[in-house]
Amino acid sequence: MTRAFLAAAALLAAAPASAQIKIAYIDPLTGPFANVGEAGLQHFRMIVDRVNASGGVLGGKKLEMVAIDNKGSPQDSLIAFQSAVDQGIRFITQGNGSGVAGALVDAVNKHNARNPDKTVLYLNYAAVDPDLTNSRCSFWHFRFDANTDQKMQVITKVLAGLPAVKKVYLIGQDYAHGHQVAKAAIEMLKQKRPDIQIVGNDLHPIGKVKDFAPYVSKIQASGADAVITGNWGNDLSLLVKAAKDGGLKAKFYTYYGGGLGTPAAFGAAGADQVVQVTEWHKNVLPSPLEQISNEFTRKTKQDLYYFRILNEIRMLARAIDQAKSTDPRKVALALEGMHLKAETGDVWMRKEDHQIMQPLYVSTFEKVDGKKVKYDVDGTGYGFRTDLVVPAQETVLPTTCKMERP
Amino acid sequence: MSAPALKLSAVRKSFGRTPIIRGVDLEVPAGERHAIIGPNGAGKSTLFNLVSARFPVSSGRIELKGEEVTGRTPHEINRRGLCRSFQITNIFPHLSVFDNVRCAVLWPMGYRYSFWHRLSALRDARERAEEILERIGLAARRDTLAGVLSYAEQRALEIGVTVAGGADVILLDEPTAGMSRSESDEAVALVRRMTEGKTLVMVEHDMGVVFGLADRISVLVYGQIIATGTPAEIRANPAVQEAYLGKSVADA
Amino acid sequence: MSGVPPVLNRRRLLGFGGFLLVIAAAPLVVSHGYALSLFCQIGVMTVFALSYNMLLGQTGLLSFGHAVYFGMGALGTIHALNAVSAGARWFPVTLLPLAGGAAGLLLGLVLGAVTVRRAGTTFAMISLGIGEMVAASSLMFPAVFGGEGGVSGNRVTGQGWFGVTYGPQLQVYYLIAGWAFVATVAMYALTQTPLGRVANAVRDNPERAQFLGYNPQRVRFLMVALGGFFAGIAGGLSALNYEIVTAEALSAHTSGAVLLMAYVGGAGTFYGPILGAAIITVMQVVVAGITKAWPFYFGLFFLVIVLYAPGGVAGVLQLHLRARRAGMLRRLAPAYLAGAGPVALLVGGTVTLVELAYAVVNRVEEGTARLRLPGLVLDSRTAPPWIGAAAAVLVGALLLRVVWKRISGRWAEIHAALAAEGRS
Amino acid sequence: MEFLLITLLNGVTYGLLLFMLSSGLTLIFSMMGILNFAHASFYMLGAYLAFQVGARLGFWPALLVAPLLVGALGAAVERLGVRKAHRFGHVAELLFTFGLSFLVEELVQLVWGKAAVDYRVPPSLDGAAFTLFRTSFPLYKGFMMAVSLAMLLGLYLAITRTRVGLVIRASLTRPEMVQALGHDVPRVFTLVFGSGAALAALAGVIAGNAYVTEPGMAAAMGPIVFVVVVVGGLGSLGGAFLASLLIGVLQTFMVASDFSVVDLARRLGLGVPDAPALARLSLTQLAPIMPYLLMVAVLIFRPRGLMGARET
Repeated sequence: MTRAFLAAAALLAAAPASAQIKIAYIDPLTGPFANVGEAGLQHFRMIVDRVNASGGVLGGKKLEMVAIDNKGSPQDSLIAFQSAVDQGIRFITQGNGSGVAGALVDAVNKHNARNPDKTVLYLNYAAVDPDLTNSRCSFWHFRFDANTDQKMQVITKVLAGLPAVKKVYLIGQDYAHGHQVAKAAIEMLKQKRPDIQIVGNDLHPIGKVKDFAPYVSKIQASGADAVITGNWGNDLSLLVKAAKDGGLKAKFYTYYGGGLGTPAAFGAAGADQVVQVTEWHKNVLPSPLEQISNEFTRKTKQDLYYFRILNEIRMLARAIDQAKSTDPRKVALALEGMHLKAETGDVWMRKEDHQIMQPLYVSTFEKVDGKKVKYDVDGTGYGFRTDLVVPAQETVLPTTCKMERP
Repeated sequence: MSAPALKLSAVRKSFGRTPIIRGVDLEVPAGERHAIIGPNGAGKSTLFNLVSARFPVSSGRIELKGEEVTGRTPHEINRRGLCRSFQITNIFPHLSVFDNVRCAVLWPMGYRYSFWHRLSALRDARERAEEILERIGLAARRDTLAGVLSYAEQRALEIGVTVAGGADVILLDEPTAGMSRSESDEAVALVRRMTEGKTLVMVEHDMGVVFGLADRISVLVYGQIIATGTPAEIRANPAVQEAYLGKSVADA
Repeated sequence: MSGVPPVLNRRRLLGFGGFLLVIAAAPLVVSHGYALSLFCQIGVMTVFALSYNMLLGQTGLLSFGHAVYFGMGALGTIHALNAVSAGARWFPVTLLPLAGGAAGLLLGLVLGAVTVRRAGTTFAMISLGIGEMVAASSLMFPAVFGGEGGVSGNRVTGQGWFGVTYGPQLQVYYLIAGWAFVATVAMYALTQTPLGRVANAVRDNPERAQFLGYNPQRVRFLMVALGGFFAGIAGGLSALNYEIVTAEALSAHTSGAVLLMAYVGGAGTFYGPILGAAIITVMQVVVAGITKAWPFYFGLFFLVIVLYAPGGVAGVLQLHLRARRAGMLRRLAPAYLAGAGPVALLVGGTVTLVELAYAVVNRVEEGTARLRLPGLVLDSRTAPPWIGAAAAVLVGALLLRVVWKRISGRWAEIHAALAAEGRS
Repeated sequence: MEFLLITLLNGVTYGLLLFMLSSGLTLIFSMMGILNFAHASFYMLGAYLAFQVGARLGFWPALLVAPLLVGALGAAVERLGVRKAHRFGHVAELLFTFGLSFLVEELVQLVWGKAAVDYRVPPSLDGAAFTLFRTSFPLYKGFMMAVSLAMLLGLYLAITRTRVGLVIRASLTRPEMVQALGHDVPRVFTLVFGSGAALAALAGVIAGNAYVTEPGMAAAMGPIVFVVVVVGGLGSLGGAFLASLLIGVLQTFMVASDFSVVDLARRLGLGVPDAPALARLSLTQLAPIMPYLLMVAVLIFRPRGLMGARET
């Protein structure tokens, strides 16, 4: 057994020596969410290659992604984290699952407290639990995605501008994220449109429902004009399909309508029905993003989805240069309050809670028309059309974070 | 010695709509060796299964040593002092011969489901099991897995396991089934030795065995007992001869 | 017919002493942090797999829901830990796995009462359903289960005794190793009690056991409850090791994993599951780090064990030990040597095929589609590697068939010899 | 009224789908004593093959071809694997199918990727069958019902009118008898195993596009089908049918209801203390674990299952 281990350790350690700054990518590479993890990794590789091609950091050092499979589980993420630490990696990034993110934040905090000379910095590109930048905020954690509350801020802003919407239905997966979405929706709607009636608030077990028809007939019976859902993956595509079959006319305001693979699953059923909030989509076309996006698609046969990954790596590279060091503490201090002139507008990392602020786009799933909807997603023939751009300033929400800096 | 060891009153059993046992009354006094004979399909094994509660009775009443046991579970009946063997060898194949017997003595010795006794420290259980092994002639095979014993050895073990627990009513289902003449003689001697002083009820096909061993015999035909009596009486009973024995007994 | 045999005979002394030596010395041999966490995992899984084998190997209960006890034990421990951290209760962290054991035992008493009516397939089906139910409801009660993020804790509470704070992984390793040893001894001791033996009897032949006065349902019930206790301890150890417990701990996935460990290791022996826990954990962690195809190899390996070595690794080992005791191991050597080539061809070919397939599926986007082996680069878009690998598989399989006859012939001789010896 | 009717129809559709899966499982289980873990894998393969075949030949040929292919595969699995594992007993058989389900999932991911495939309802069946006030009932659901019912009829005829059916029926009530026949029935075993796989695949063909065809679909469906078989009673086709419908309809209505658990208990006249954790639980939330709750209840109060002849 020891021999087997040694052989494996030797293999693991046999990474190319030329790489100088490693970033561990801890996300699912096997199991049900492997496709999402794989796609994220490709985004990272693409932008890291670009940064390296333009000279790297610290006057020529290269960045390198080291992928470590966490099988989508918080527990395996800790094993992955340990493995990263053992390889001497000081930067980790992860995105899939707030549960994993919470576990990693805890683990990083504990590790850094117990090993002050080997600290690790955690860059979160997609876990949206508001707690991570509020009650559980940490100096070692930076989030590059808008959190649940920020996105809900945008969704409710859109609904507030639609006088025809009188009744809203909430449906979500029965776990932390679903609960947070529902809570935020209720609070923010009350604030912005007290006249809107919430006619339903359903929670269903995550990943277990095969037929959403009964939920849809319930929504139908409630007379809802709009549905808000934090669902992702199958739970979203099945819901949308069932809504189409049931003849439901209400629109779906979603967090993950354009999530990788999801549009393929609901297909035409989502046309004009699915609205999403993102920091970018393929039909937001400022130069040179169109070109980057097309090149990415050509190379990987996938859509560019995570614009924020580009921001994350660019900001990290700049922070390393500014700190003139790869010491996580110094890099973190440099990241705090950093501004970036991104293609979509001004983007900054708020110092108080390490939450990124960036413009957000509201867009609807529609048939490609060559003009406003130039590119489709997942090869479906449908793409997203921008309805509204919300500047970063308007997504700023107060935080309860009391950051402790070492 | 007032109550009989075993008493069956109007016991009936049907599978679906097919009646198998059609009203059996039987009394076996304590200490008697009683054989049940009858043609194939008469319901002998079914009767055993009813008495040992492997199957529930459809109607009727079964008493063990004066206490009604109808509707009890097999282990409850066993704990009241009745133990049975099986026609098809029915032992614990992956346990050693010794452990087969030891399992049979643990319950009656009060160790039950204990997980605070160390087995090897239970001297009484070990000695009792070893004594049984001596008596059934398997002491030399003590540590062999029961599943790899020869057929005759397994039959002996079957009897050993059945009597080891010290039950005073023993039911043996064809103890000599499938044995050669000499093996069968040994088995009969074994049964005789092992059931000394106990009530024995057995089903048996081999008439030599039955007439040599039994104090009394009951003849079961089509789910009913047509006669009960000593071997001599049964031999002489014209109804039995006609219904079942025919000429063969007269020749024997 | 003499006195009571001693608790420690030579075999046990050798077995448990060796076990103790291995777990005590492991971190001295390889002290790399990664290895240490691997050892910790193996320690946890050893207890878990052994507790599972109390059901499968010893009582004949095939459970697909054993993780429920593990998860409950982990939850019980992490909540107890948090209560200790918060100062609500005082309790030494060292003994916290007992809280897990209590939780597992309690759940075992409740679920055992419902599930033990029958063994075999029916029990399997019911355990699966109950496992699914508990796992599905875990997300409904976030206060207990912590939702998708699980419940976190911090095992470092207060000053600790004599410098033992359980901060460093090495201290946690010795905590786990100590518990694993104690639990292993306890579970072994259980096999040497009346209940342990009667459980074997019920496994072999529940009906006969019933006719000897034992209530098979009661025996199964007790074994399920005690199995739950030890699974709970394993869960408690895992809670202290990771300092987090998620719903995954009681999921069907974990139940499947422990079944694999016990079966692959060998359910027929006491030590089999320990081997299984080590082998499967190493596969899960190490092989998963090397190739993305690990679940595939995993499934294949398991099927091979089921079809060709139902006694598991320990079963195979046991056979060879018997042959060695009889001094006949040498007779096998030439046949095994002849078999090594075909096996290497078969395995190498299969691995290459699988890796090529995964290369096609997974690496197209990188534009490489190449399989890099030490000193060799295979391009999955060209035919030769495929043809070569397929040929290797075919030739290997054919040769193995031939050699197999020789090997099984040798084994037949050995069995015959052993049987003859047993008779005399 | 409209709501009730639509919900009932939805429930029956789902129930019938469950029956398509559980009937094969019941047949295999009662004849061979095998709890076929890979049963739902055949369901998944049916969906994927229908997607693949359908892309070339269209949906209608796929409806026939995919189940036949999977049926042949099932027969091969029985011949080459299950029979081999049988030598080592039922546990080995079960574990064999368990490992197989694992491998099938990996293979499916290898061939078709880890994301859902775009397997769509054919245009000719897309649309509404009828509309009640505001809610429409999709034509495809009607089609699913029709296929399930046709299969049910076919199965009934096959079992009551053919020689093989006779053996199967005998084995349902007297498994030990057929097992005692042993050597005479391996071909029937292969046939039943293959047919069971084909039935599961047929369910996959018609459900894969109505729901989602992805590698997790087998793992999601498998446990429910086992529950159906237990609740219905082992070895009882009628029980499986009843349990399928019961679970389908009950679950659908629970989802559609607006009660919390506490509300319901109070309505039934049960005194319930105010427990905040429970009060928040709605029946909707509980719906997906309802089958398991039902199974536990059946195990406690009626271990034979609804219509089982043998005790579980």
